Amino acid sequence: MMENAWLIPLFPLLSFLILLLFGKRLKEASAYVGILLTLASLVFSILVLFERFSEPTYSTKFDWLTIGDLHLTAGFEVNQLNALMLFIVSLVSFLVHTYSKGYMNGDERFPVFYAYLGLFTFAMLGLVISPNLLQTYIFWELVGVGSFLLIGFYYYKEEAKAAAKKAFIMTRIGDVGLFIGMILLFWETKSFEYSEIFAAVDAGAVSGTMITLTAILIFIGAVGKSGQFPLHTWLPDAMEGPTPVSALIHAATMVAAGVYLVAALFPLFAASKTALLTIAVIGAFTAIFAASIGLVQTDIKRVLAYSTVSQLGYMMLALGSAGYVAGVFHLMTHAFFKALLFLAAGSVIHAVHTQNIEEMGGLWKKLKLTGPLFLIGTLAISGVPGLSGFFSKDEILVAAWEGGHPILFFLALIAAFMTAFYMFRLFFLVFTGEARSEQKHVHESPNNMTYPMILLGVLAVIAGYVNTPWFGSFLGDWLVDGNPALGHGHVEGPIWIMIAATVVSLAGIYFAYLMYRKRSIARNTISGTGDTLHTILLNKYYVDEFYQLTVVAFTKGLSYFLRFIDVFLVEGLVKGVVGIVQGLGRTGSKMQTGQVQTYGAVAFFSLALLVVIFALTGGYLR
Amino acid sequence: MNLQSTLSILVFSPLLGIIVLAFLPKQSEKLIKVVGFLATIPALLIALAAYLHFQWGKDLADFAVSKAWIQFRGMGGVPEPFFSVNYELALSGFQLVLVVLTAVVATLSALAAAKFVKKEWKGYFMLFLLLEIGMLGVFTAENLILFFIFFEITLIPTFFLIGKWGYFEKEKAAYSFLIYNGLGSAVLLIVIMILFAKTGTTNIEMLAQIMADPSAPLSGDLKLGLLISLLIAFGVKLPIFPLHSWMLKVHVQAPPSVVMIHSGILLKIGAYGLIRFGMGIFPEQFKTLSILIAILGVINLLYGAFLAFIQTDFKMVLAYSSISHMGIVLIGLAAMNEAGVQGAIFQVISHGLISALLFFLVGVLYERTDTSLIGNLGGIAKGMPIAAGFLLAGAMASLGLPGMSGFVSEFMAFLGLFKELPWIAAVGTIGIIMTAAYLLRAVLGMTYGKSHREFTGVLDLKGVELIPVGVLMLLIVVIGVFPSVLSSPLQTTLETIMLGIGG
Amino acid sequence: MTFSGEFLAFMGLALVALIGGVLLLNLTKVVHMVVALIFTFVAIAGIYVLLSAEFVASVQVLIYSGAITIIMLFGIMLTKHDDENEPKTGKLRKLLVFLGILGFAFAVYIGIYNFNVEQEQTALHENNTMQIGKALYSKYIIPFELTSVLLLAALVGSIILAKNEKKEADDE
Amino acid sequence: MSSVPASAFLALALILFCIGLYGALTKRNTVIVLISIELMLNAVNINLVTFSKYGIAPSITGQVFALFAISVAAAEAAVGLAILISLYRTRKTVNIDEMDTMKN
Repeated sequence: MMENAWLIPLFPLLSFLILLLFGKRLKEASAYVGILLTLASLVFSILVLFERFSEPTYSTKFDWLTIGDLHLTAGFEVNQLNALMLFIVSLVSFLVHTYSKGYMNGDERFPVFYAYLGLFTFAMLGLVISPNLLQTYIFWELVGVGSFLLIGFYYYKEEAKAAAKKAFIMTRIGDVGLFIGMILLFWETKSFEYSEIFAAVDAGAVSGTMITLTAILIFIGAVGKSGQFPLHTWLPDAMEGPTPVSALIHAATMVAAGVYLVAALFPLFAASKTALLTIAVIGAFTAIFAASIGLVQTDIKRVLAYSTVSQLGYMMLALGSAGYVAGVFHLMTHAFFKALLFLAAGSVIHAVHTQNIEEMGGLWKKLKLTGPLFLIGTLAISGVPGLSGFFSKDEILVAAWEGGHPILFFLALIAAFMTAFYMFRLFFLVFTGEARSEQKHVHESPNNMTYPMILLGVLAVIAGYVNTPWFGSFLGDWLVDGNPALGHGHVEGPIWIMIAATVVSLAGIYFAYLMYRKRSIARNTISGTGDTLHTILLNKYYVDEFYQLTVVAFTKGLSYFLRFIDVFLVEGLVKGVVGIVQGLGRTGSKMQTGQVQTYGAVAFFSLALLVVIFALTGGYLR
Repeated sequence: MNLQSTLSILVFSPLLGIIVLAFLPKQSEKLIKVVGFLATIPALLIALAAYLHFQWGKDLADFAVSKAWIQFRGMGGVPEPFFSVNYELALSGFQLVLVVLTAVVATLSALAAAKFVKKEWKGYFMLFLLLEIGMLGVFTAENLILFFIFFEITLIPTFFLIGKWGYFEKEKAAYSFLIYNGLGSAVLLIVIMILFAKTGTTNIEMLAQIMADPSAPLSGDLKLGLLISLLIAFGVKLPIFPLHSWMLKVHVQAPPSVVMIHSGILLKIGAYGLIRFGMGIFPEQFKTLSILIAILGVINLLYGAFLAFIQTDFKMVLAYSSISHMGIVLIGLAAMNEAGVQGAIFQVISHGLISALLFFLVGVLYERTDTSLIGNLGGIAKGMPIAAGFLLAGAMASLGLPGMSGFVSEFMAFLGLFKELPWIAAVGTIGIIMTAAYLLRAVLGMTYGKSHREFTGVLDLKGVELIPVGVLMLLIVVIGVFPSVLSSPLQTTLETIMLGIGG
Repeated sequence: MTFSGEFLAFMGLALVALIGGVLLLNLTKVVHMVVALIFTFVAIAGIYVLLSAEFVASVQVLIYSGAITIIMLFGIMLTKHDDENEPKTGKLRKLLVFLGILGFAFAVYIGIYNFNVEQEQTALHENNTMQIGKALYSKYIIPFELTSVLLLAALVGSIILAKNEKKEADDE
Repeated sequence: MSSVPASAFLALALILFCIGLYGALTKRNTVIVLISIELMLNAVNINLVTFSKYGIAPSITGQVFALFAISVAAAEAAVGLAILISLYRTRKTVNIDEMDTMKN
């Protein structure tokens, strides 16, 4: 089965092509094309995953591009991480395909939506089976385009347009880091192949500085894609896209690609302490930074978006603390519960036609299915014991503690508290209390929207049990099997960490309960010291404005300056040339008196001059 | 099988069209268009056949032809008794891909011309076919003087095509085209003549051999001077900052079908010349200048990108984008290694296809909406989704999206330069970001967002118009996904160049 | 260099020719100029005789001294020549031309200064006219015929040019 | 045998040619310009005839060519005068510097 793994990405590509060419004629039927082909991918992925449990890594390659003596190859590889990612991506993608059939129903560009989904899924699946950096980069960019197209799906909305543009450019900034890192690494190791790069790093063929440099450059790519500080601002804006897209791309798959990249190149990062520390610091900072913004946002999807950024920071923190398993594990569980949360949020939006949580409330009774599912997701992300998020988060905290930087550990703990708090703030505001605005025709979503949510809900609960301190760490052992560079499968941390995590998350929930349900604490207690803090948080620390004032303004300024040069200097040069030519022409035309004699005289004089020169020099020019 | 006459037939096949057109009455619009289009087909077929010939593993040297043409007695101090200029055409892998590109773009441009040209079709197509002869000749000539003759043949028809069938300021654009290129080719002529006088031959390969010989009658300084002259001559064509301003005017004022040719192929003559003559004949001196060329390349790349960022006219954006993309060619050349040079060549081909596509689309847009100002357009994705889709796809190709040709070239050029001059290359990568920024700003500004005015009567691409965009897009994607279709013919050329460099 | 008869003859003829030429340049009346030129032409005919080209010499006398000079005189008489004074402008041009001619003459003189080929015995003076006739009617028959065509064309052309004007005048 | 060197004839021809040239380029009267041209042609004829006697390969050809030149000169003089007269009829002048139709 594994030798046919290359087919997995091709199904969605086929879907993309079919829908692109015949979408107009297929109309509503295009959904089935997309769903069926993604299902095929899913089935293949499951088969591959199960086969990978028992068999060793499979990889193959062929020459893609020849440059003199250099042969760049393309191919695919099914190792543990890839197989797991294949499964996650194709599963979420399949569910989102199904969900969208209901959510996007009636949109006039329905087939286009499915085509884009197909393109994105293709790129994402291609990304996770790439055996080399170049191929990774190729799909990395394609994923970006898929995301760009889907964010800008409502192309007629100015916000969507701006968000799409922002997403593309911000991630591209990161991509350039990856690009440079990749090329530098290539010239150091003479190969793009992961295996050869690791071998070279292992053999000490690459200098320490170079490892750190390339690792950090590649990490910049991951920062861009995974919305880490300081390139995080595009991700919340990306919520302008349709909600299923947010679930697929901006929660479960693409943004996790950054984490995946770091995980896939983990042996490289592991070779540099500096790089690891950088990742950990950025991750921890992003986690708490984004969580704090998430505390005050009022748009349901934006809260989830900041939560995503924060959780991705968690994963980075785990990887940076050498907790390879913890990072990947959290990546998996997060994919499930965050996708669930987004789909549920989509369901809510579908019902009430607003995204502002201040206008919601009391939906628990009206949305009998969405409510509990959302609660499951909220509990999972908050790290309540028993659900998947608890185990993975615990793993990360352990890794952070073992990583030897207590500050990072405490930051993570605070972020966990905030996560629990803002998630339950969201839950209480949306589902409990009284409706704060008039809501007509609130109804539960159709089946093809709820079934995917139910499945994800189940996974959000049970997915954690594949790797727990209680029932064995199957996933972790499997992931690091045969690859000592990745660290231990499971690290037994002190028990108090688990207790602390639980206490922190429960505390967060309790605070939220007091503040938003019982209202026994005034909502401005925390920010009671003044509105300043609240304003800062609401404006996301003014990062966007900061960029606008510095980077964008600088670029524009430079552009105008260059245009000044273009207009005055270069055009001046042109004018000068033109002036000289014209001057010559004028002089020439003055000599055109129309008198044959003058012409003759001039011609003769010149001839005589030439003859004299020749006579003096002795003939042919030497 | 004797293939010697193939190239001559290839180059001069459009002549048949010119002759037929000469006998057609001026008014029979349809017939003229059909003949004009059909006249480009033989060259296309022969070019494709030559490509297949190569892919079937046969030798391209079969095509080489050499006939004695002009000979005269040598004068003072030259070893050879005779100065000879031969009629020499040949086809290396590099030339082959350029010839195919030329034939394809020319055919598509003829198709576009049938759409965009509104008057005096007869004159247009005759000049156009003459231009095609020139372009094909430039890429197949194996002799500098023959090259120069064909080079001049491309100038004159272009001048008239711009000056007569262009937009409002067409005369101005045509004159600045002529003056700049005239000066450039004058410099080129001087270089050729000095080479000729010093060595007695203008055969490119023989010149390369003579230059490689340390006992050659040229001093290193003279060679350096000649190379700098070549850099100026082809720099005008490419164009290299600050010799670019003529090209902006041409891109804005010329009719779309001419811009397709101009941006797609004529600019590439500059790159071709630099690679073939600059690097092929003066490899050592090129190495001396490589840092300068790299810096020029980065300047081109960034300068074009930053200026494209604030343009209000989409044509101007594309024009500056061409400057920016030609910077990548320079970057690749400056690397002086296989990856870089191959990247430069890829960029030549890739940009030829992409800019032909984009300018065709701009032409369509302009025809439908009477404007190409980004501010006036907006939201056209609603009225013309297919055109908008292709526009977006073209922009993606242009900004170097993997899976399309632009990425492969950009990647290889940077791959090459990072090996040699990593710091300059690192500065250059800012260009990658800027390219994305300005292209998205322009394309999204036109296709996305709210429409500023109602383009209700605006029709989407349809019928014949789909052929050029479809074919170009297909080629772009094929090269992007299977770059070996392009890289395999180039390997021999690369080996030769690398041998010259000694790397 | 001996003062042989031939040399003396050459010197005399050359002197006459040059004086004629200089007078052509310096005389003020047009008719005088033409008359000065007749001397030159005749002197040149003498030079031809010295160069053993009797037939050419006779043709020279007939055509130049006779026909062309007469035509010129007719031309002068048929047109008005009221301003015989020197032109006021064109000093610069005169200087330029003078310098050019000096340079040219100098350059050519360098060329002919040492020109001296082995003088061979030639039989040009024996039956000169017959030799020319033979050459004209055998070797140069086509140029000869072409010349006749040219003369005819010139004849017709001059007539038409001179006549055309009258017609137009009539039309007016 | 001959006591007069070839270069003497050539020098004479050169001087006459220069005189003719000077006249042709500076004189204002068209008739004189025409005459000066005749003088130049004559100078050339002297050269031709000289070389027919003193050339590297002396032969009658030089003289034949001189004859051709004379006949062409005659034709030229005739046509030139015809043009001159027709011009004079329209312009009422023979001054060469007033004939500048080439300017426009």
